Amino acid sequence: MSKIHVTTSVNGDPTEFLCEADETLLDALRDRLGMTGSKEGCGTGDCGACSVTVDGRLVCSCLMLGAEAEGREIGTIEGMAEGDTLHPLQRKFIEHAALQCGICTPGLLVAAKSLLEKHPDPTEEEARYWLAGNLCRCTGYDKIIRAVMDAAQEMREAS
Amino acid sequence: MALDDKQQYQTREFKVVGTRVKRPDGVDKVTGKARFGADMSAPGMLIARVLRSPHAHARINSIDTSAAEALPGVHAVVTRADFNEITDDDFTADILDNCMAGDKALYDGHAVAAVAANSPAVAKAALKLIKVDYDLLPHVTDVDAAMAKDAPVLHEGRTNESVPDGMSPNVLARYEFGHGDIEAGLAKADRVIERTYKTEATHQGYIEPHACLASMGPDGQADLWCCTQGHYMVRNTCATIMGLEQGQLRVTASEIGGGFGGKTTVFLEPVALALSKKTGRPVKMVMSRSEVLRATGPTASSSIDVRIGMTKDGRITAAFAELRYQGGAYPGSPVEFGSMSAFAPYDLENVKTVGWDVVTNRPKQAAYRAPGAPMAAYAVESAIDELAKGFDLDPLAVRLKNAAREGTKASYGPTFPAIGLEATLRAAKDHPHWTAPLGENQGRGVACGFWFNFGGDTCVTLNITPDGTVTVSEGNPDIGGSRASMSMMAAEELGIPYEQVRTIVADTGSLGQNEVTDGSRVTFAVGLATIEAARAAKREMCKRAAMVWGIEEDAVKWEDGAAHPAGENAGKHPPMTLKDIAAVASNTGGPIAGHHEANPEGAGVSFATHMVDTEVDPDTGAVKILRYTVFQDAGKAVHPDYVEGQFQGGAVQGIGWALNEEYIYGDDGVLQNAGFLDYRIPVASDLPMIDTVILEIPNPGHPYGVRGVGETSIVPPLAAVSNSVSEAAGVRLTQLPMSPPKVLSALHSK
Amino acid sequence: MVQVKIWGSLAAMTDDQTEIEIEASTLRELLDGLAGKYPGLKPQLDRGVSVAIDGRVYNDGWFTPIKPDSEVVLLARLKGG
Amino acid sequence: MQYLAPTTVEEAVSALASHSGDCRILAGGTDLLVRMRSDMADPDAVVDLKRIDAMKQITPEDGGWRIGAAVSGAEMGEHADLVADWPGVVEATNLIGSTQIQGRCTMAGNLCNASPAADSVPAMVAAGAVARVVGPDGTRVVPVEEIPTAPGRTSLEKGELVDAIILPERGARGGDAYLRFIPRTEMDIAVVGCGVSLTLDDDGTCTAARVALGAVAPTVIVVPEAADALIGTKVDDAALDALSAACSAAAKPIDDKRGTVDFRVHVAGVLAKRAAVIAKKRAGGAA
Repeated sequence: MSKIHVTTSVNGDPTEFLCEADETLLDALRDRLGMTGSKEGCGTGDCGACSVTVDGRLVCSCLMLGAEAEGREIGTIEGMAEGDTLHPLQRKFIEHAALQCGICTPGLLVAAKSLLEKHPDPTEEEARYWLAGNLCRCTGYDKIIRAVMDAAQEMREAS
Repeated sequence: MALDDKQQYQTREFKVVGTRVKRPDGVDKVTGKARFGADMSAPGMLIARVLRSPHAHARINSIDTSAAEALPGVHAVVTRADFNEITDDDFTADILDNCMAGDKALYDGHAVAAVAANSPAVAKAALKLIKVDYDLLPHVTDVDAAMAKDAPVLHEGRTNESVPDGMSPNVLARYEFGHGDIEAGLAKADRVIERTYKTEATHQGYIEPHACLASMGPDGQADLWCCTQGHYMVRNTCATIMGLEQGQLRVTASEIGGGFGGKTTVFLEPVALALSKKTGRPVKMVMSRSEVLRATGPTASSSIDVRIGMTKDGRITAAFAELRYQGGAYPGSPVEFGSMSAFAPYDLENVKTVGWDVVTNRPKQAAYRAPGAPMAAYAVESAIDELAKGFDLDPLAVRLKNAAREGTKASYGPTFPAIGLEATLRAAKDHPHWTAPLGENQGRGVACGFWFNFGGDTCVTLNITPDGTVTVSEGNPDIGGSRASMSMMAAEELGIPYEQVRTIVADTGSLGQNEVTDGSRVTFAVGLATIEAARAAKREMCKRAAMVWGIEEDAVKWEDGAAHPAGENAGKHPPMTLKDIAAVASNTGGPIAGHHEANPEGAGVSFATHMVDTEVDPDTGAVKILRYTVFQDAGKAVHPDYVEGQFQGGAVQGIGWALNEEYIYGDDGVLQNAGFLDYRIPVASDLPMIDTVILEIPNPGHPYGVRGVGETSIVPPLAAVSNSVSEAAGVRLTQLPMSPPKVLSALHSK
Repeated sequence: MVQVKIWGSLAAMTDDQTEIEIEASTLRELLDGLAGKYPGLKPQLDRGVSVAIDGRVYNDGWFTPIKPDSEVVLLARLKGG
Repeated sequence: MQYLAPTTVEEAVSALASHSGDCRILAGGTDLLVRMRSDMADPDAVVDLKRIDAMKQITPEDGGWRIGAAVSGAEMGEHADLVADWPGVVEATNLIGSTQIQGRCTMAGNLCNASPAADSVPAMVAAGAVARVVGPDGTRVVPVEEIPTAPGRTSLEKGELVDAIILPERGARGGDAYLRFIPRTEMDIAVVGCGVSLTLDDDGTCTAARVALGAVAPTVIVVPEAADALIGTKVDDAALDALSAACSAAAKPIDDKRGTVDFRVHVAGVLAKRAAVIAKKRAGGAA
């Protein structure tokens, strides 16, 4: 089997990797690039722990081939903070105790960021439906939704 | 160790405890830097995969691994033949058999072989080259069917002395608890109801699959990285299985992506060690979600008969329950805890429970949050609700009338000390939720729940650094913010700011034995040890101050983060702060640390009352959760955010159990829903906010009054949701999950 | 002597008594005494028990003191999740 | 496995036609990758359609719409004119999976995956959509209901692929809707699905209707009796009851892990009624 050479951009960094044709983007990120912030909870697109953006669009990286990343712009949890400044969502997740074990947190943050880019003023129901593909087993979602709504408000006020 | 007087609860004003500080691992977890089980790699690492039985029950005649071994890139294959048999320890022998099948595959998903290769693709390809010769055997997956005399038999000779003669060999143990005279009590009742309830098995559903990285050398030393609720348990269990000395196996706990009891045992770790031993290379193993559902966890399924008598004014005169739990293919369903906890919330003159532990061709059950209690509470609380409604009595008033309180002889034997059940019921009655109006097709349900909590072996070391900051090392994986709680208790005790303390989870080489993170024990037991370690450090720091001041040790007291001279003869000295003392530690005898090793007993029991509103779609049977409020006693809430989080998380797991989660087996005994698509855990859009009311009835057995809070919150919701749905639907439901086809069928049967 | 309450299904091993008397002043003496007086209890004691002494649950502490008037209840060994 | 990413339809067809092994189309991949992951598919090659510009377009055509085979559900939802014409088709497509799945899944993929429970298919069928099939022998146009022939099987020949779904002109006073039943509020496969499309005349009488059901037979089915129950009526309660009965009668489901026969039969009627009410409202009918 010969590997595929992929040239892409991850969090703004020009990035190249070699991967098998049937290897997922998630595996390429984690195993080829050492970016283990995206998690595999199911491998079948049901839990959202592997959420990334591709050309700005929220997707499950477990349901995309690494080879498909050629020429795309990939955004992951590792690119969410700017230097040592946390994204407001990251800050609010900590402040609201919106994580217990934290395994779903990277995926939820990537998904929530995508929500707020598209809907800066979501209703609670919109937030809950947007995030329905991100399973959390610890929190019952209460504090997660509160953190997202609070971050949305802060970001609206700041803009 | 019994608690000495100094460890008893004392009323006090807290400065740090009870505030909502930021957790120390927060930044790592929101930036993706935190390292979980599957996030570790090692140089030269191999990847391992497991071959699993596709059959529910089969004799393994032979396993031919030669073709797999011959595949380029494959470094080793292991089967049960690569493990020493354990003959003197049934408990560990069962764990080994569950990790790697012996002469029989006992359930769909049972591991039969494992391959280590230089890539995942090669490992996967190698699995297909392993030839297993099976003889299929008849199987049974239902608990009642497994108890039938002619049921397929999993094991001969595992039944213990408590089981009467003549039962199926699948019935392994019998438990009986209670006091009084049931028949005499029932005779005094105005109404007696007799019902049978069934619950399906549910999985803990942690989002992080099991993962580990093992490295073992020919010198008998080994290192293991894994996601677990207890790395000391992993060390001890793996050492026994691998014939290693415990001191030669160092286990480091990764960050853990949820456990809920499901990570209190081992599944992969011995296999990874065996492969590493055979290959001389580090070996990484990560389960898929399907493997997690097929071969780890779940909890027991149950079938429960209840008989309760009540007078028309709501007094329970007698209560009986017979509980049948299947715990998968090995002994140890949590039926004894179901039997002990079923009627624990009530003050009953006549009460009896009988529990049966049964094996079936399903994965070995693992502990799940208050193991055994939710299903028992579901049955009992459903029956009490039905009786109360039959007499047109307020269900909260009925529960208050019968509530266990201080001095009540518990249904499982002991007399309760101060407990918080009444407080939760009164808080529920006074809450606006209780009197909020309901619409058409809506119902409101309440239920109570109980859990024991316990202590266990615990070690904490608290070090004072030269600059006067404090590091706390504990041995319990932090599953929901416990590092924050330990830092808070250390800061409280030392009288310093929270930010001055950092708590870490140390590896097995760094501390003595620690019980698993389970039994809601960590905030209680590790907290207690942290406080004691801080007290030891304070004593040492007072001694150092006394040296500096040239006075007697007992003339120094610790207050507000500093040593002060105390008493008439101490002289006038300005206080020495922790930082001042740390700065001269080298000059006054060397580094300063406090440590505490103990097996604290005396964890306080915990009670909760839950209230939930639901709406039932009369045309489809769909259930919507409209409003949910948890009332629970926390003893003392060290970090209220994380206490609320435990209440909310437990409630939502219970909602899932009540509504849509279930193990679905086909006639072939194969699990049909081994994925998050059809194993339906609640999603964000299924739920409202989960309101919480924290009550604080101090545990006399902890210096700050702490009780475990993690488990009780999953006990009431099954019944609370069922009582609510039954009211909304106008028909009583007696089986979980209340999936829409079941609810619709009940509606049609009205 | 302390009065020990055992759970119902163990009574088959204790001549149908659910309350039995044992000479003991510590938990260890209690457990040894139970096994000595009622050998039928030994398998369960080996599998593990917890003991409630005056309403508080103990799993392991051999030298936990027991007073003659203590309420002592044998429980299935507690586990958690 | 080989990964092929052609940039023209011709290249895609030629790759598909000439490959000797198991060669699969990769549109959104939200079904294919799950199958590969669970060892239900082990293709020798995949042909990724997303580098073909034409397949990424939503184009007005003959008063209706041509939706390329690589257009994601999210892109459809963001297309205001398409949503205005065919809200039922778009909302059905938008029900497939999570927000993350929406970023990838396609209507053509949903059709060719040939699941009887596919959400977008009953809505497409009700809308009278056709699939444009390209292959080595040229292009043909096929009613979408003729593509799936059984669970996981299609009528496509070797080398053929669906390059676009074509929705007809909506016309005045038309409306469509799709409803499905799932146990949770999101993330489940439809236990029953129902698409209804109808046209009203000026006085609110239904002049044309199509009704399709999902997850009650080996393929999505058209229910002419259900349409007949609506045509010529004002879509009043009596007509809705007749529609509901016709749908329940047409449902021939199985018991499985997602639902029972009785449940599906009953709920097919319930959903049909509810979907028809929405479609009628969208067509400008009186409540």
